[in-house]
Amino acid sequence: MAGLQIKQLAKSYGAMNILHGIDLEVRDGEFLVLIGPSGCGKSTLLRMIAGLEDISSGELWIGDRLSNGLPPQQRNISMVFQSYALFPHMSVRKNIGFGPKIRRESAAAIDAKVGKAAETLNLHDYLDRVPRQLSGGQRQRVAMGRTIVREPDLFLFDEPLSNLDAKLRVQMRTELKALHQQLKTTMVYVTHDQIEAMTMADRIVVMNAGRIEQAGSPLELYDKPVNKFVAGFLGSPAMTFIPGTLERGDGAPKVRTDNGTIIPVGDTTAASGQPVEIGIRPEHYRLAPDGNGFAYHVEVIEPTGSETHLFGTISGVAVRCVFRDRLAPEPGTQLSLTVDPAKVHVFDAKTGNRI
Amino acid sequence: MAGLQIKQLAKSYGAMNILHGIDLEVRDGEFLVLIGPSGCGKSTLLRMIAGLEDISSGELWIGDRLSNGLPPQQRNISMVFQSYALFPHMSVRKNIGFGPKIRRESAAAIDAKVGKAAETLNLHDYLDRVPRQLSGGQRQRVAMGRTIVREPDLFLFDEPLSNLDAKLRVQMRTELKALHQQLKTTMVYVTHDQIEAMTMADRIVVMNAGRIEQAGSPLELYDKPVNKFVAGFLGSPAMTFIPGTLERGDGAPKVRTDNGTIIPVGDTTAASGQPVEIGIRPEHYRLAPDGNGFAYHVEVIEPTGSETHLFGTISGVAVRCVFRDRLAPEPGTQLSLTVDPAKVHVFDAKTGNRI
Amino acid sequence: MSKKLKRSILFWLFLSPIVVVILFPYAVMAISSLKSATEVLNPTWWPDELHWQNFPEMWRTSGIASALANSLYVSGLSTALTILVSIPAAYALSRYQFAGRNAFRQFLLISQMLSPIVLVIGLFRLVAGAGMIDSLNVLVIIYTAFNIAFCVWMLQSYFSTIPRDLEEAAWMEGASRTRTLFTVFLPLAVPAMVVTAIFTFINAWNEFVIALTMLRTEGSYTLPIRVFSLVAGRYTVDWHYVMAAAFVASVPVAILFAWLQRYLVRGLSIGAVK
Amino acid sequence: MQRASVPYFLILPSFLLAAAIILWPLKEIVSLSLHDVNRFGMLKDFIGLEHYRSLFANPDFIAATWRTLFWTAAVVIGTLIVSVPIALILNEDFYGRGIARILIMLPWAISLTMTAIVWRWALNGESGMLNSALRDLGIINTNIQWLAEASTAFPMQILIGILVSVPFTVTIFLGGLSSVPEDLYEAAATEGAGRWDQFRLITLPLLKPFINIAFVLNTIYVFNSFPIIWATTQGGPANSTDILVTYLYKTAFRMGRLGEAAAVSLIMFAILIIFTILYVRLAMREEKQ
Amino acid sequence: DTVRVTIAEYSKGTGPYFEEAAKAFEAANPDTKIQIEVVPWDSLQQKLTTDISAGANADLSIIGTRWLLDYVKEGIIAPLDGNITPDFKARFIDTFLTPSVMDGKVYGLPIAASARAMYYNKDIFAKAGIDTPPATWADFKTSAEKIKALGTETYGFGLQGKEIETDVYFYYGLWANGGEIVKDGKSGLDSKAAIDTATLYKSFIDGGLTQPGVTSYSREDVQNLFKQGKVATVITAPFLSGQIKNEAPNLNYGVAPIPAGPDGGKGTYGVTDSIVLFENSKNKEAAWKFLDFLFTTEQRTKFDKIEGFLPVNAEEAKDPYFADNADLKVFTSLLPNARFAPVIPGWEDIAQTTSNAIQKIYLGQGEIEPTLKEAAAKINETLK
Ligand SMILES: Nc1ncnc2c1ncn2[C@@H]1O[C@H](COP(=O)(O)OP(=O)(O)OP(=O)(O)O)[C@@H](O)[C@H]1O
Ligand SMILES: Nc1ncnc2c1ncn2[C@@H]1O[C@H](COP(=O)(O)OP(=O)(O)OP(=O)(O)O)[C@@H](O)[C@H]1O
Ligand SMILES: [Mg+2]
Ligand SMILES: [Mg+2]
Repeated sequence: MAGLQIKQLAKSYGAMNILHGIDLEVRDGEFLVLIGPSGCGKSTLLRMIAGLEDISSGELWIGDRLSNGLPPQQRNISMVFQSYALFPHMSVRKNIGFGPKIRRESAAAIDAKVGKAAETLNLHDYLDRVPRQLSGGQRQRVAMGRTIVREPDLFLFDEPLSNLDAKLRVQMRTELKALHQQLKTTMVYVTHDQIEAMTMADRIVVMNAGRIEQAGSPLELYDKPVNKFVAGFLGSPAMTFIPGTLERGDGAPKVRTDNGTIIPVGDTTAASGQPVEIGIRPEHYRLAPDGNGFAYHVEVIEPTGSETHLFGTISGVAVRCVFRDRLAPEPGTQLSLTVDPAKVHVFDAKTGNRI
Repeated sequence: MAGLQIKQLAKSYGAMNILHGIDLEVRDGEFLVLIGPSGCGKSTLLRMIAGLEDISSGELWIGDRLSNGLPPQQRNISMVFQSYALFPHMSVRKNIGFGPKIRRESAAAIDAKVGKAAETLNLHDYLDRVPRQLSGGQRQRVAMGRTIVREPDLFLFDEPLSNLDAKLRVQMRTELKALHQQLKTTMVYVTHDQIEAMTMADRIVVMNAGRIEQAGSPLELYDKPVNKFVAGFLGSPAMTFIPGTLERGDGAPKVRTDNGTIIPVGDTTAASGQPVEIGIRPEHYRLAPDGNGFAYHVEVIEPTGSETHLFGTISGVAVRCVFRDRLAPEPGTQLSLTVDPAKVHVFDAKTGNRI
Repeated sequence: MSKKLKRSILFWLFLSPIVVVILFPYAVMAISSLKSATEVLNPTWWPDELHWQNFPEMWRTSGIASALANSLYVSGLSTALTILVSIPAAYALSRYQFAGRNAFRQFLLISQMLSPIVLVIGLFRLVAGAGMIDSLNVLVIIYTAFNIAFCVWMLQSYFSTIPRDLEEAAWMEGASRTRTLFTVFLPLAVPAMVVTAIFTFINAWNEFVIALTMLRTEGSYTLPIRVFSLVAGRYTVDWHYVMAAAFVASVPVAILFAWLQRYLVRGLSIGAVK
Repeated sequence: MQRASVPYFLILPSFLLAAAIILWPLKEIVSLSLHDVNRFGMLKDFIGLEHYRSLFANPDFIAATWRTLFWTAAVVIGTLIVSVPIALILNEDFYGRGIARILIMLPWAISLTMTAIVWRWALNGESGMLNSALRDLGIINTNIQWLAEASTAFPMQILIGILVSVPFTVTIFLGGLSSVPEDLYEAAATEGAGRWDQFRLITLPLLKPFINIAFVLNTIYVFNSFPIIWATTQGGPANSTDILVTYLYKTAFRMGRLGEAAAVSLIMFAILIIFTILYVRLAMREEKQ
Repeated sequence: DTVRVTIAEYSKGTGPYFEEAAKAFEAANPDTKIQIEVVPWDSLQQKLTTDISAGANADLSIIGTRWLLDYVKEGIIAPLDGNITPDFKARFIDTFLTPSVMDGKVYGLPIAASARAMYYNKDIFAKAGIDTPPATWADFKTSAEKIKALGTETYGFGLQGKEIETDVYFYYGLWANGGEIVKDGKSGLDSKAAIDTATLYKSFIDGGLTQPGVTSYSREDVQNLFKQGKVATVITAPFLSGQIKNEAPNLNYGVAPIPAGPDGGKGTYGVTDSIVLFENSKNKEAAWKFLDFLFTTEQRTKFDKIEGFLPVNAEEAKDPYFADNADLKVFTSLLPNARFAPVIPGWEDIAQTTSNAIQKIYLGQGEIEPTLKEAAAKINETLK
């Protein structure tokens, strides 16, 4: 088991800079989730930790060992590849048992481990097939299996569940959490699934264009995103932003939008008259019980079963709202909404930083 | 443009039966979503429609043409592969422009189409890279791009968005919907994402182990799943089932669980005294305002930001509840819950069918 | 960077014994080709005097120029023809299941098994019967026939490693099988085609027995016949000329290698299954 | 889905060509081997298996057969053992790789016979450059007469055989190696596989089809290979380095016993067929598993 | 019409000479075209075999006279007697024409002729204190021992033990000892003379009087050793002096008869190659005309000078180039004693068997007597 210390880690392909000096500490035993838009460098960072990609500059410490040049074999890391990287000539059994075999464990021990992993992953029926004969999700599960049979110092997962159905995914999530609880091994996990990130992570790191935007506990990120990027990236459907001007009149601060709509906001350091953007998560809108909220023009209604998604505008800005109840307003009607002022995020209109 | 008619379509690999006689009609212009657990045969069905997999038995009609033996080139179908299947030796530009090029469109026309697709997919910066130099999500977008530049009779998508981040996914979803609206081309879409399925589909087909379990509009499936499988598969987190016996006393039917907990249910054809299982979606539990609901023993609390997930038991059965509000009960406490009886699904304990 | 340097040194150290052994005959060749007639018999490693004029003299007396042209013609053409014929066969073997598939593969192998030395009598009767002796084109066809087995086997093994879904994707985009073959499939098979091309070219370039039997006149002789006639059974052998000729004969091939080797390895770089 | 005739259509040209060079000559050889034949291939009486009988009674032929098997095994196995590491190295990225590749392929650039002649010359006892080089290096102090007897000549011939088979084999392997996706090595490395394990568990199995090609074809070529032995010793002294092809050549073109030579070649053919069919069967069975 | 001529390549001069001759001939006979097809010597037999077997052979071809009987027996070669006039016949030195005569018919014309004599290195001999070349094998051995005593890694007897004519090198001793290759249809290899010769040669080898590793030295190789001054003697053909002139001009050498046996037995080896006309030729007349042209004195002289062969033509022999050449004089003086390969079927077979047996003895892999006896028995089989 080992923590990670990453200091000013940078990566470039030729003239192209992919990572611009990442500073990050992963505590021993921590479950760290990396998220960020496609192409922001998550896989690259993971691959550098694994030793598969040269480090252009900076330092990588695994445990208390400077590991910049250490070959991957000597890092005792286990990784699920985004591309699966299954061995096409080996059966599922052999693929999963690859790690223990390399470590010259006894046949019986390997068998037992493979059996257990297959159980967890629902793969017992496929143990003797080769990857070519598997469906996409099955392949991904094999890749997962290859990883979890080992007891490495560090687990790396690159979107390990993206091809699984919701049910299996929930199940795998639980299994992984249990594995983490049991082994207490450090895990670094890349995902695009918000729920995965929020429920599994001890800490989430949000990356963007080769930089870390924010790192913190899931709720910290959700409740106090440091800037518009994090605020907009985390949470699905995403937060929408409405530009306006802060007004501090009598007591409670509020924001006046371009067409004069008034939305009360919570604590903020913004000065009166400062141009700001406020961010509100779709699920935080409530129907104003007495009709004296702000106006929302409904355009499209999309029921998802458990929720109803509304598309419309507030003060001419496109805003999506999500209601737990099944609403059925006609397109074109106007609703009156309120939001708990504590749940309204205020950002500097220029820098995009939380204020 | 063309609809599809699939009659008793079956597929086997050697002695292994993968699809057992699928009957399905896809209307011209329909947006059909296929969902089902990993390995149930979705990709196989798609590949058979595309003409990439031999049909073991049954009939496949595209438009009004029996197409069992038609080579893929002559079907005028466009498909996004689960494996992306990007041409590794071609730049992104060439990959996307492949279809129009094959159709001998003018260089200018190709350029324009590629430019437009790149715009939609946020790929303009990568047009001159080869797939090897792309991230997983970027690859998937290229695969998507290759498909949308064409105007085929039928689109097939095999989990086209699984590697994208939530934000991009929402955006792509909207684009795809718009594309569908605009072209009115039939689309068959495989996904694991519940929201995708619910929001995009005109009709959803739930498959399981090579069979169709139910086909219908999203809300139909959500509200009236024909059996436990569909009920459990659709919706995330999944519905949980509690066994009990139906009791019809005075008026409203209710179910008595093993430890005597009484849960009122809505309309059902079940006979009094019949052993049933009731299914309740996690998001349908409500705190009983007056405390006279049924008992829920809380074990684990998992806040996801917008919601709070509770794990606990009702009548000894593990049940997950999702609340929109941020609750913070201590583990070990007992809550009193109610559910709108109309939202309690009743299934035959033996067959699993809705009754 | 320094990692690469370290690796390079290590690899070259490892390669050096074999490289020395490989270069040894070349060194002998190069040095001998620069020695004078009197010195060429002495096993000295450095001649007293470099006889560069051996090369022009050899060029003039040995008629090697036209032989070079003939060899290039025959080798080039049979390489092209072999690849042309082998690709469809290899494609069929790797992408279709059909009765007789294995039989065909084994038949190809069997066609390689008769030693050309014996085969030549029968072949010659065939060609003479058709009245086509002394034709370079007949050589082209025979060489092609001889190389098919290797090429088909090699290409087929390689084709099988190219993921099928790439082709499928092209078909979906409306590309015909042939079009797919040329735009998607073959570009990915370049390394294998290079291997087979080199192989065929070299075989044709060096083949002796059949050329000797089929060809008649000075004007049609290929390089090996020319070079061998300098040694084979003469009462006196001008080793310095022989070595110069051998050296000249290997230059075009070495250039070919230099050009092709870069295409030899171009990893597919596609994920295993995704 | 496809018209069943397509694959046959695709293999037709290659089939015809391959058949043309083998079937007609094969028929000729068979009939030669069963007849009394003059030295110019004119058939006389049908004598059945007489040629075969006399061959099997000939100790020189028997000795040559065993020697051929040894020669083939030594050269082919030696070649494979040398070629695999070379191909692996040449597949890596390092300074001078292009040059190294050209160097390794170089023995191919000159025809086998020419190479053999140069070697013969270099192996000459008194004026050979090998002896003079070894003497200069102080490795030997009296000249070794390499080709004077089989005990030194044959190993040298095997060495040359290996040397000239290496380019072909390495090239095949390079082609094969290029089809192994990089991420498999990455996956193996993170699972803790060292270079050796990666080689053993990933490279070797994925290279298997190419090793099979190299093995089978090298076997055929080496078994039938004529120039090296012919140019260096002509099978001498006293037939002690004769292999079946040199024996066949002498029988056919020196002694003019074409019938017997045809019989030799058919026996060689049979040996090869039996060998390859066994091998191909074996290899295919493994593939299926 | 076209006359095709297969030419064996003796040296780099061969092809050009024949091309030129063909041109000269065509100039004189405008309606005949001559097509020269040059083939390396080593591949000649193979080429002829394939050509003839497919009926695609040329009209004329050079072949080794020793193969002639095998060809004649198959009825492939046309006798030339119909064309040979007494005049034409008179052009030749008899010795060289006779080997091509079979059953009284002339089947070929000697295109190339040579004999063997002993070249010796005068400087080495002088250093070892030897004044004259050895006249007998006993002398020869003493001289070789003296040369060995110099300790300069030079050897008295350059002995050939590999490839073509290995057997011939053995015959020199055999003939000196009074033996015969074939006598009364039986091999002479098991005769006392043969055993003595083998014993003698072996004693040279064992005594370190020959270059080491004789079985790795072909005719070329031994000649090269001689040119380099590493062996003091070599028995070979006239063309060596031409090579020495080019490649080792400073070599001080002489030519002497091959040493005689204890009873004065002597023998040199005479060789001719013949040019023959094939029975299936469709242009026999034109072909003959070309032959006639080739055997004019002028053409012969030109050819023999280029190749270093002995004159086969009586007029030609008078040419000062031949008549005044000291080296050549030795060869011509030896001609009366020259022996040719016997006219027997399967000559190559016999030569091969003999070579093998001798190589075994040289290598010490077989007792002398049994090895020779065994070989003789095998040869007798062939002779039957
Ligand atoms: N070549 C084959 N040989 C045998 N079985 C195969 C082969 N290809 C696929 N299968 C099996 O067929 C079943 C259906 O595969 P398919 O790819 O259609 O699943 P899927 O529904 O697309 O799953 P996923 O969501 O995981 O991609 C799987 O169980 C798979 O293992
Ligand atoms: N070999 C390469 N050459 C040049 N650029 C590359 C190369 N490999 C990756 N990149 C670029 O580096 C950036 C980061 O890639 P990376 O794979 O780390 O993204 P990611 O965050 O994992 O994205 P995704 O979520 O889509 O998988 C991408 O923009 C990609 O295009
Ligand atoms: Mg990635
Ligand atoms: Mg699938």
